[in-house]
Amino acid sequence: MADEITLEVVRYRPELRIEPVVQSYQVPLREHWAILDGLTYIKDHLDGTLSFRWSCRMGICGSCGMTVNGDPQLTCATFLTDYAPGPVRVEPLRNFPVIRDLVVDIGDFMDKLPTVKPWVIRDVDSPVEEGEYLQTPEELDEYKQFSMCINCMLCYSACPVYALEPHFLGPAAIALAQRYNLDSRDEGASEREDILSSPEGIWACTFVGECSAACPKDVDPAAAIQRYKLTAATQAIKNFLLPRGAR
Amino acid sequence: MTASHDVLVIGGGGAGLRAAIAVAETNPRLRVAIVSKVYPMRSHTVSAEGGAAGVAADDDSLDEHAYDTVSGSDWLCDQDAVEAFVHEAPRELLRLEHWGCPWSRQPDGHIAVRAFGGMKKKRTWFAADRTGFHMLHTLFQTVLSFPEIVRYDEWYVTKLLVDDGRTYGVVAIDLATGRTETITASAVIVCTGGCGRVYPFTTNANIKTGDGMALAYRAGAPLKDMEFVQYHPTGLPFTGILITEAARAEGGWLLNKDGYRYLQDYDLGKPEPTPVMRSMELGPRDRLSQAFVHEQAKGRTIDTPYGPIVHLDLRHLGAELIDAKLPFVRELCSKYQNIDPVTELVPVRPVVHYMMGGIHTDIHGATPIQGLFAAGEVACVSINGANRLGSNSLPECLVFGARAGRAAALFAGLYGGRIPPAVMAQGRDEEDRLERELTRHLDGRERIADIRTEMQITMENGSGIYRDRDSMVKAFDELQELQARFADAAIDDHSRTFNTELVALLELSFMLDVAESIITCALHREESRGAHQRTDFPARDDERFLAHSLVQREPDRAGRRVRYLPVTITRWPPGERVYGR
Amino acid sequence: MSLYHRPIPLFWWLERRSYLVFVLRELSSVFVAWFVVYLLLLINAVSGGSAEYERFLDRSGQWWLVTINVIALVFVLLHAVTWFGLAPKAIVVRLRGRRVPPPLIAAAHYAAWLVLSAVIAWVILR
Amino acid sequence: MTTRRRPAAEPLLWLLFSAGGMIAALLVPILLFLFGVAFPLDLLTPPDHAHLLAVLRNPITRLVLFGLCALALFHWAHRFRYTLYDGLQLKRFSVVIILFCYGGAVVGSIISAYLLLTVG
Repeated sequence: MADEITLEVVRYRPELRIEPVVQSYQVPLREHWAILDGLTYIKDHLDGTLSFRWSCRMGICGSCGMTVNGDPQLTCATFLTDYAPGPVRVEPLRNFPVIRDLVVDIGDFMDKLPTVKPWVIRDVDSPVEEGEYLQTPEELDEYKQFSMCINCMLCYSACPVYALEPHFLGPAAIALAQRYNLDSRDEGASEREDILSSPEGIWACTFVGECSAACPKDVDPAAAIQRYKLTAATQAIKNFLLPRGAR
Repeated sequence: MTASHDVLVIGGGGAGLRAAIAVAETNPRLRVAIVSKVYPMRSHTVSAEGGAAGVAADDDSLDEHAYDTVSGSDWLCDQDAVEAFVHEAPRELLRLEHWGCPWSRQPDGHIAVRAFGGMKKKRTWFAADRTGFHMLHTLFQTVLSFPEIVRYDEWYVTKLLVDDGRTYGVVAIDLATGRTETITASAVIVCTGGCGRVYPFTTNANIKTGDGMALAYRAGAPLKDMEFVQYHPTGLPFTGILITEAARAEGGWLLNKDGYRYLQDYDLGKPEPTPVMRSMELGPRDRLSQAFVHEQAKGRTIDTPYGPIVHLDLRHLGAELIDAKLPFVRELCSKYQNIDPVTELVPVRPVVHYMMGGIHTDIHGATPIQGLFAAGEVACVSINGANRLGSNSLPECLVFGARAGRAAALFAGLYGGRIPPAVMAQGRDEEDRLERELTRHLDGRERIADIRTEMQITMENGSGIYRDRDSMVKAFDELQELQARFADAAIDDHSRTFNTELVALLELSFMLDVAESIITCALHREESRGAHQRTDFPARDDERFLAHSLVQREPDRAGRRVRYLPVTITRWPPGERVYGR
Repeated sequence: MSLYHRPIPLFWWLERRSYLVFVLRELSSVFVAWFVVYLLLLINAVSGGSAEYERFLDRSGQWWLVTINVIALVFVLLHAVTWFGLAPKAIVVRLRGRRVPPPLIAAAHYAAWLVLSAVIAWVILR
Repeated sequence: MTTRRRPAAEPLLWLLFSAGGMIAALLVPILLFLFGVAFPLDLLTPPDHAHLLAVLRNPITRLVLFGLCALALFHWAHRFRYTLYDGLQLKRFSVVIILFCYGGAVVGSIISAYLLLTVG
C-alpha cells in the first residue's frame, strides 16, 4: 500500500474567485483514517485556509456530509483505504448553495423543518404527574426508523427533485413529519396534512429512491414519503366520498 | 452592530435547549435567544449513548439514587444539590417523554430502565444506545414549536460582557459572514459543555473546547473542582470513540491480555456470570480507569499501535440482545474498528470523557456574577463531586438547564433595563480585537495545531489518571510557555467567510486557559479523591479537602487564586466508598 | 456573503448511474403506452374477422415492429422489477398486529406476477 | 403559517398512476412477450382467430382489458408528465404537458372502451 493518497478538494473562496477550483493535497494513507482525518491533516499541517464542518467524528452529529467521488457521504465514516490508490475527489454537498470550500448553506432545510411541525401535538396535554404516555415496543417500532434522522443532509444532496424544485420539502423533513404522525403519542397528523399534501410536499417526489440509498442511518425517507402518499390518497378519497360530518 | 434580548443562552445542547424552553415557559413575554457555534442538533449531547438516570422502578427510591451519587462522588458533591437533582430528574425525563423522546419500553408500554455503573438499582432510562441523540433531537424539535425562541446558529461567542459584577451580554461572530456583533441581554446562561479536547485522547467532539468555562473565567467567575477529569474506561483506540457503559450494564466483561476479568483484583467484587449492581464492570468509572493503569503497570494489557488496550467481551450477550439494546455499539465497532462484537473482542482503553468541574454555580445555576447562569457539563453545581456516575449527566442537563432557565427568566424579569456605556465600549473593543486577530498573525511562526497538540500531550502527562507534584509543575510551566508561543501563532486564513481557522485560534486560546485552571486546581489539592489520584498524596484527606476548589483570576489577570469552599452535607456523612462487597 | 450555486446540467441524469436508471425507469411508461396502442390494434384486428387478424399477425413479424416490441419488453420488465422492488415501501401490511416484512411483500408480488402470467398464457394458448 | 393550497387532483392522479403501474407490471410483460415477440418470431404458434374472438367476447376479458388500457394510459400520463418536468426540465410548459398527457389518457381510454364494446 502506498503511504500517501491525493485528495482533490473542490474549493470555493468567495473573496478570490467566482468559480470553485480543484486543489490537490497529499495526505498520509493509513488504516482507520477517514476522509475527515485527511481533511484535518490538511487543515493542521498543509493549509489552514481549508474550511469544512466537523464535530463528533462518530457518525451521529451530522456535520461532515460532503460529496466524495460523486457520492454524498459522511466523511467521518468513509475511509481513505477504501479509495486507494486514489485520487479522491472531495466536493461540497450537492444541491445546496456553497458558502465556502466544503461548507454549504443548509438554511433552506432549517426553515422548512418547523413547517412540518416535528413535535408532539396533543389535543389535551396530560400533566407529567400522571406518568408516561404508555407506548408498547411494537408502537415504538412503528416510527423508530424515521426518528433516526441526524439531519446530515445527504438525502437532499442525493435528491434530483430537490435540485430541480427548490421548494420541495425534501426527504428528511417529510420523514420527520411521518416520525411524529406514526408516533402513538401524537395527535397532530391532521395539522401536518396541509403542508405534506401540498405540491411542495409528497406529490413533488417521483420516488427516485436516492435519498434512501444515501442515508447513513437507514431512515429510508423514500418509504416515509410513499407511505404518506398512500395515506393522503386514501384520505382524499374518503373526503370525497363521505360527507364532512362522517369523516 | 447590536442586537438585544432578555435572556441569552450560549450553547444549543441538552442544557441550553432545556434552559431556553424553561425561559419561554416561565415568562412568554421574554425575548429569549440561543447562540450556538454549531446548529443545535450537532451539539455534543448527540453523542451520549447509555442513558439518563431517574428513579422510576417501584423497588427504587430517591434516597438510594442520592446515596449512589454521593458515594460515587467520593463525598465531594453538595448534597442539597443532589437531593434536588434526584427529586427532579424523573419529572424532567417524563417531560421529555411527553415531548416525544423515543425511550425504550417494557412490553406493557411503561418506560424501561437499565443498570449502570455505580448505581445500586436499575434506574437508567435509555433510547437503545442512542439516548443523547434522541434527547437532543427531541429537545431541538420541541424548541421549534416555540417561535419566540430566536436562534443564532453558527455564531461563536468570544466574550462575556461584564461590568461591575453584572453581565450584560456577549460579543459573537457570525461564522458565515464573519460579522461581529454585540448581543446584549439581561441574563446570560452558559451551556457550552465540556472541554475534553484539552486532552489528546477523548470521547469529546471537536467542538468541546471549554469555551464557556474560559469565557466565565476571563470574566472573573470562579471555576470549581477543575482537577476532576473523568476517564471513561472504554473508548476505542485511535479514535477515542465511546463504547457506552451500557455495554457492561447489559453484561459485558473487561478482560486483560490473559482473558482474565481483572477488576476482581481491585476491590470491585467477585466475577459473576451476570451483572451485579455496583460491582466489577458496574463499578464507578474512576475506579475502573485506575484499574487499567495498574494492569498496564503489571504488563497485563495488550500493546497496539494506538497504545495499550484491554478487551471488552460482549460475545456471550448474543446478536439479539446486542441488536436490541446496543445497536450503535455494533455499528461503531464495525465501522471504526472493523470488528463485530457479536463474535469478536472489542479493544478498549480509558479515554477522557467528562469534566466534573466547571463554572461555579448555586443550585439554581447562578454564578457569582449577577445575571450570569450556567448549566450542564460547563457548570459545577456540584452533583458530581470527584467522580460522576454514568447516566447522571443527561438528567443533569435537564434538571439544571431548567433551573437555570427559570432563574434567569426571573432575573431578567426583575432586572432588565439600560446597558451601561462601559459595556458598549467593551463590546466595541472586543470587535476591534477580533478584527486584529484576523490580521495580526500574518507573520506568526507557530502553527495552531502544533501548540494544540503539545498542550494536549502536556495535559495527559501532567494531569492524567494519576498525577504527582513534579509532573504537574512541569505541565504548568509548559503551559506558560505555550501561552507565550500562542502569541506568535499564525493563521493562514484571513477571510471573513466561514473562517474555521480563526475559530480554531480562539478555541485554542480558551483551551489554554482551561488547561491552566485544571493544572492549578490539581496542584493545590494534595490528596487523592475520585478522579483526582495523586501518587504523592495517595489518601483522601477530609480534614483539609472535603471542600470544593475555586480558581479565579486575579483582577489584573496576571495571577490566579485558589480557595476552598466547604462541601454541603445534609444526610450522608463522609464514609468509605464500597463497591462489590 | 456571495454563495456559489452549482448549475444543473440539462442532462443531469447522465451524471450518476442511479439517476440514469431512474430516468430509464420513468421512460418505461412510454413503452407501457405503446403496448396499449399495440393491444388496441390487436383487438381491432380480432374484431375485424379472421382475415384482418391474419394480416395483423403478418405485419407484427416485420423486423422494425419486432425490434420495437423487444425494446418495449425490456423496458416493461424494467418497470415490473422496479415496481415490485419499490411497492413494499409504500404498502404496509399487518397480519395479526405484526408488520409483514417488506421482502415478503415483494415476494408476494412476484408470486402474483408468476401466477397471472401463467393464467394469461394458458387462456391464450389453450 | 399560511394554509397551503392542497391540490385536489394530485391524490387521484397518483392513485390512477399507481393502479396502472401495478396492473401494467403484472399483465403487460406476458402479453407483450406473446403477441409482440413470441408469435411474430414463431417461437410459439399463435392461437387461431376463433379462439381469440371467443376469449375477447367474454365480458370478464373485456372488463380486464379496459381496466388495463385505461389505467396503463393514466400510468403513462402521470409518469411521463414528471419525466418531462424533471428529465428535460420543462416544467415551465406544465399546462401544455398536463393537457397532452392526461388528455391523451382520456382519449385513449375512450377509444379502448369503444373498441372493446364493439368486439364483433
